[in-house]
Amino acid sequence: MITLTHYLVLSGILFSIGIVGVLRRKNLLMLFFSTEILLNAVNIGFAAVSKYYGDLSGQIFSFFIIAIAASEVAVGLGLLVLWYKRSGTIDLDSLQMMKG
Amino acid sequence: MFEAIAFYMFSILVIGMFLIVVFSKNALYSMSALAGGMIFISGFFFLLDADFLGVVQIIVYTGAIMAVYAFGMMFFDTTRDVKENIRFKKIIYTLSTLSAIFVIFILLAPVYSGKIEALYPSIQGVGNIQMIGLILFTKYLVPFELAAIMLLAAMISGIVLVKIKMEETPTDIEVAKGEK
Amino acid sequence: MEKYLFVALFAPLVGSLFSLLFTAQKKNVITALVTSALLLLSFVSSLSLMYAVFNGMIIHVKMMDWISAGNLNVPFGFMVDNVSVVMMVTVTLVSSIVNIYSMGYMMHDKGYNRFFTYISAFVFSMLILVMSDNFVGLFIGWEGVGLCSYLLIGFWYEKDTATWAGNEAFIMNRVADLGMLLGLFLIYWQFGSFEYDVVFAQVGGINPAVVTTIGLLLFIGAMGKSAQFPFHTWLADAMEGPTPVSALIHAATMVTAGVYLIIRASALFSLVPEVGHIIAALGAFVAVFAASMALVNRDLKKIIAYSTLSQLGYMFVAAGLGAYWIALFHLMTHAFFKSLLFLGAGNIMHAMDDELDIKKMGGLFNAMPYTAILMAVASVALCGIYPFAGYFSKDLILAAAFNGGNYYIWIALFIGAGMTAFYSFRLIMMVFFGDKVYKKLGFHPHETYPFVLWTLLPLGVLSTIAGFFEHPFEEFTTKLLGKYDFGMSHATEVGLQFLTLAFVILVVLGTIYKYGRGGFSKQIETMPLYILLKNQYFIPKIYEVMIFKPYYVLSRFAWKQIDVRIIDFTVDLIAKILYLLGQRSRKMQSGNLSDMLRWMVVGIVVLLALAIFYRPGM
Amino acid sequence: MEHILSLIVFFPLIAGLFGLVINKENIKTFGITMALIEFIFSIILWIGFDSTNAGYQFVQYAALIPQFGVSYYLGVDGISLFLVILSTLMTLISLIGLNIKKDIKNLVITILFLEMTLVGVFLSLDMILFYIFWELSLIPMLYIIGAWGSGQRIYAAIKFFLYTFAGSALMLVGILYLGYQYYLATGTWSFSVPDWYLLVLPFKTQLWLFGAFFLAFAVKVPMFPFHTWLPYAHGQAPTIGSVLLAAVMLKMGTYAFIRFSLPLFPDASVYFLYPIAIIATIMVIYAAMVAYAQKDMKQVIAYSSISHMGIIILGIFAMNAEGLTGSIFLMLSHGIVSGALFMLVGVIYDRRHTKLMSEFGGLATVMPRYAAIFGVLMMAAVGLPLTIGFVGEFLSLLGFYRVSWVITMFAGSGIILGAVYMLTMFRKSFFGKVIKEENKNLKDLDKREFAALIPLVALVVILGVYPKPILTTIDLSVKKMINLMEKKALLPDTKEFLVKVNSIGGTK
Repeated sequence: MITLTHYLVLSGILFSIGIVGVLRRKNLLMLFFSTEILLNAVNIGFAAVSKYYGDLSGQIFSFFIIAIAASEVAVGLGLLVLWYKRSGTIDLDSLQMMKG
Repeated sequence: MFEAIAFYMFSILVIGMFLIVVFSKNALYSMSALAGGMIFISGFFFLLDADFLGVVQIIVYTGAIMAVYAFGMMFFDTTRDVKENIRFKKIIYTLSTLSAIFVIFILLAPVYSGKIEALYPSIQGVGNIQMIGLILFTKYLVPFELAAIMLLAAMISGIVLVKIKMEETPTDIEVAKGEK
Repeated sequence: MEKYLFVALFAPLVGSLFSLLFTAQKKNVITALVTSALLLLSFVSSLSLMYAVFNGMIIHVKMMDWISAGNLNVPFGFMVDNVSVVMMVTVTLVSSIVNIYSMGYMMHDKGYNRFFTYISAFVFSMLILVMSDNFVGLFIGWEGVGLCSYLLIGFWYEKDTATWAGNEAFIMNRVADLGMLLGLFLIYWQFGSFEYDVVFAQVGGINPAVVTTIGLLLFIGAMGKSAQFPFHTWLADAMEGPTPVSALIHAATMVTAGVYLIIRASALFSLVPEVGHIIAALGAFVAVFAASMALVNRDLKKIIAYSTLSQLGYMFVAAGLGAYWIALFHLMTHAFFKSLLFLGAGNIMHAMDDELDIKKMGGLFNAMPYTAILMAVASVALCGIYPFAGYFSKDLILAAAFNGGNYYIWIALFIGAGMTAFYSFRLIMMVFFGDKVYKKLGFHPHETYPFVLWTLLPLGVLSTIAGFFEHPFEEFTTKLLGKYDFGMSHATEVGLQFLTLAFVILVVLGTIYKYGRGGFSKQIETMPLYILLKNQYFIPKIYEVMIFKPYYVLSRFAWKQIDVRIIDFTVDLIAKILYLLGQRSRKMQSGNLSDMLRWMVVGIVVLLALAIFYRPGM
Repeated sequence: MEHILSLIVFFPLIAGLFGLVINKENIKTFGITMALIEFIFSIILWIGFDSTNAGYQFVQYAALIPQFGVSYYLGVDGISLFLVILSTLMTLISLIGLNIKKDIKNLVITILFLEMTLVGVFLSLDMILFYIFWELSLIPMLYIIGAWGSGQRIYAAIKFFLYTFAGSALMLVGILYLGYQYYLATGTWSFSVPDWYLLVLPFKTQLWLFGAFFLAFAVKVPMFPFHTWLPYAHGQAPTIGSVLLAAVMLKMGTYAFIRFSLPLFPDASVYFLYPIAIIATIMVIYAAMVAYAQKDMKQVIAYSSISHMGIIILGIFAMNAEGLTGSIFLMLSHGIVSGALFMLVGVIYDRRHTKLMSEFGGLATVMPRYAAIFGVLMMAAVGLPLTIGFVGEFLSLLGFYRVSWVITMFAGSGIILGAVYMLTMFRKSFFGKVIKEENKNLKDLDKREFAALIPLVALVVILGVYPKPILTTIDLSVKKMINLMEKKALLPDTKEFLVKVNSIGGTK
């Protein structure tokens, strides 16, 4: 019998993988991929909770998250392309203009 | 039983895919693995009786988002391996492990307190998609509209950011770059 | 009669304010004339007040409220009674004479107008001190005379020693004033009032320990103003001031304020004979102590200053032993002959171009005979030789000491009387007789202006005859002060008188004989005792080393070490730590997204850890 | 008449705004005129003030944020009346004595703003309003020190600002917490001080709140060991800044002690009495010693301020009418005297551009009028009777004697040490021969300086001889406050103490 816990743990594992990616990757594109993983991990959690509590709000949230992911990609990739055009690289270490 | 087999299978697949995303050196592989992972995740949604969500997952993620990525990658040089200067490996892995342990610890902790009540309980006998529609266009109407506006704005900004001056063709720009 | 009271009190103030207008201008005789006239007016008013009081009137005026807060109400109240009127007459008389005298003495001084401003201000303060009907009023005058003393000691402000002496006088007085102030506070919280009438009416019903404390604290104040040991050093240094000032302030009037305080508060002091005993013992000690320093000093004015100290000691003995009227009597006679002595010294200084070393004088009798005679009269009076004024008052003090059974005090006073005789005639002999040393040094002494000499005449007369007013004086003052009962037999009394007189005359004759033949040899100056006395028992030195210098060092330490190095350093340290923290944490803002993400995850981990492990209220 | 308090508070602000359109040549005249009008207003206030009424008069009330009980609430009583007059007077005097050419327009306008905040602090009866004025007053002073100062002016200005600001931050927390306590007790929100007076707080709460307020006030006073900003601020500030800082701004701290600490937390005040009294005594002696060691005339006066403020604190914590009235009077007298002394130092600084005593000597010969005025004020500073300095010092120490004679004795040594540093300074700078060539041709005081100083000298003497009208007015309000404290006192010890210190007789 698969319980809510199973799903949540899975969601947790996926989230951690996402974190590893976020921390590890220096390539901006890869970083975007990792954030997608994070979002998806959360989505699973929401969907699972929604099911086990019999409340559809979780699904709705997932739905919104997907919407957000979509807009993020649109804007983020736009910026990325712009930056690549300007600097010729999408490596994170080249982006240090906010140095305090 | 079937559910268990499906769950574990999908779990292994998704984890595997995502690990490839995180650790692969080739951007193309990563992206492919991500797309795969997305599709497998929709499997969970179907398992969880969230049919609509599952469909949206496939359509939006795999269909739209990954397509955008793919287009985006055309701008970059993706055939070469990604060179990354990864420092502080120990810190990265300690932090990741710690957060993983904590997250899982929290999620493992008993949450079935029974006090939680469904705010919008799903009504038996009504299909999932109908239910979603009902809730989305009643309780969550305003957020929904806002999400629409947000998407529109994101679309426009994406276009504006990437747009090449209309009077110039991409080749012109390449030529101009080459001359420099 | 209130009219006279106000005239007596405010005439000097008017004079002071009048001449104040001229201070910035050139020398103007009008200031001296106006102030002298006003002081004389004050003197005449005082005399008529005395006549009124003699007829049994006591004039009590409340002008206006001064301070009122809480339960406290201090009015400007003035009271003329048997005691204060004596002081008023003495003060105004001596000050008038000194003021007129100064017209000659200060003739060529730059600060001519300023001088008369200060003198009149002093007289005003002194009159407030004397006439006030409450302790705070007395304190006003007390501080006021202190201020004038400060200004007048440092009158020649270009001289470093003078200004230093002024500061010393003011500050030492302040030390003692603190004691007095505390005494006043205690009085207030015991009686709820500062008025003499109220306080003395209730003093009997108060815990004797408290009365003792009050008495001691007031006496500390008196010690400062009257320059009793250990506050005595300022008086000798105060001789830096112009000589008329020394005569008026540091001999006749201000320094006796301490004695006046004890007499004024006699109702309080008579309740606590132990305090009286302490006062008497200290007085006796100072009488000998100061006289011994006068024995060897070569400075004309300092000798007289020490003599003043010594005589103040006598007064304190009388006051301490409860013989208040005797103390007052001696105060009065002393004022006459001591101011005369000082003014005579002023004449000499004038003649000798401000030279003070008596070794450089000698044989001045020919040059200035009138001064010599007047000073001799004063000296004889000081020594207490019949029939001069000092004889009567001093003799009474000795009798009182003997009568109280305090023989050691009597012996001390007896020795003191001998010393007085010695140093007085040593001075006379060395200045007016013997070799004319001054000729070798190129001085051309001459007698001063005749009008100055004439002004000294009343003092000379008073020094001679004042003693004969003993009985009227006693009758007059004991109406208020309480009689002093001599329990001894007439024979003892006469015997004592004879003994003292004989001793004093012997010493005087011996001194005249010795100095007539050239004085002591040089060898004496190498004796340890001589050196000890010459250096004033090293007390100024001790003060310098033990108090002034350490205080400065400590102050420097407080500033440089504690304030700058510790307190301010700590404050700056806090600021520096914050700044440093900022500097360090600035590195976090590397601008690298990866680093920021790492910090974000650190934050997540911390928050998660908090969520798991932090259980408030458990 | 009923709007006079608002007028007094905001007139300088409006005048300052008008000042923006006045041209540079006339701005000083304009500033003096405005300050004079403001001063006249404050005198009118005094004339209209009913000195037989101990309560708040000319009260102005308007709710600002009714939900949270924040209101625009002004009122004046015997305690604040004379501090307001002191503020307006010293502003006027300092403007008359102003001798700065650089950016004078900005300076005059800043001074007028500062005047508004100072008056506002003394007149506010609403805690939030009070806090606003309290903090606002820092800004003009920061600007004055930072822009017109000398030497390390930026350092001094920032130190002044941060130090006092950090102190008051805790007070804000205290105010909010006290407001919340009031809400808990009554169910309505109010930040008005008279309302708070009626609130009886538990002892523990009192202790904490007292501490929170204490820090803010102690830094402002400034009490040892929070005083180190003061010498820097005075050392670098221009004359006008020093005058206002010493004369009025320091009084904000002691005023706040009287207005808030004592009546709001009577038990805590009595509980903390001895520690505070000991700090005050240390302050008196320590500051006097440090003053003695100074080489700079201005620093001597700066440290002497600290020393005098110690006596004011003692008077306040005597908690009897004598001590409290005395301490308020001492605030006035110290305001006038220290202000005048700072102006005097400014006079010589204008001429020689140095304040070091070693540079002078013999000034009495060259500048006799200057020396005379300096002498009078010095005597007032050392508390000579019949000058203004004596009354307050005498009453403060007298009051505290009832609490503890030992502490009074030590604090009383301030009058000795005060004489030591003052007379030493006077001697070093004014007496002796004129040695330095530069000093030989110094001008004596000119008309402008006379116009600024003579009123102060006159006040020093007049109020020294006849302080009664001021004292009785203060006394009435003070007695009312002490009654309130007695009524509010929770602990029997506190009550007993208050009764004891306010009565005559008995053992010591």
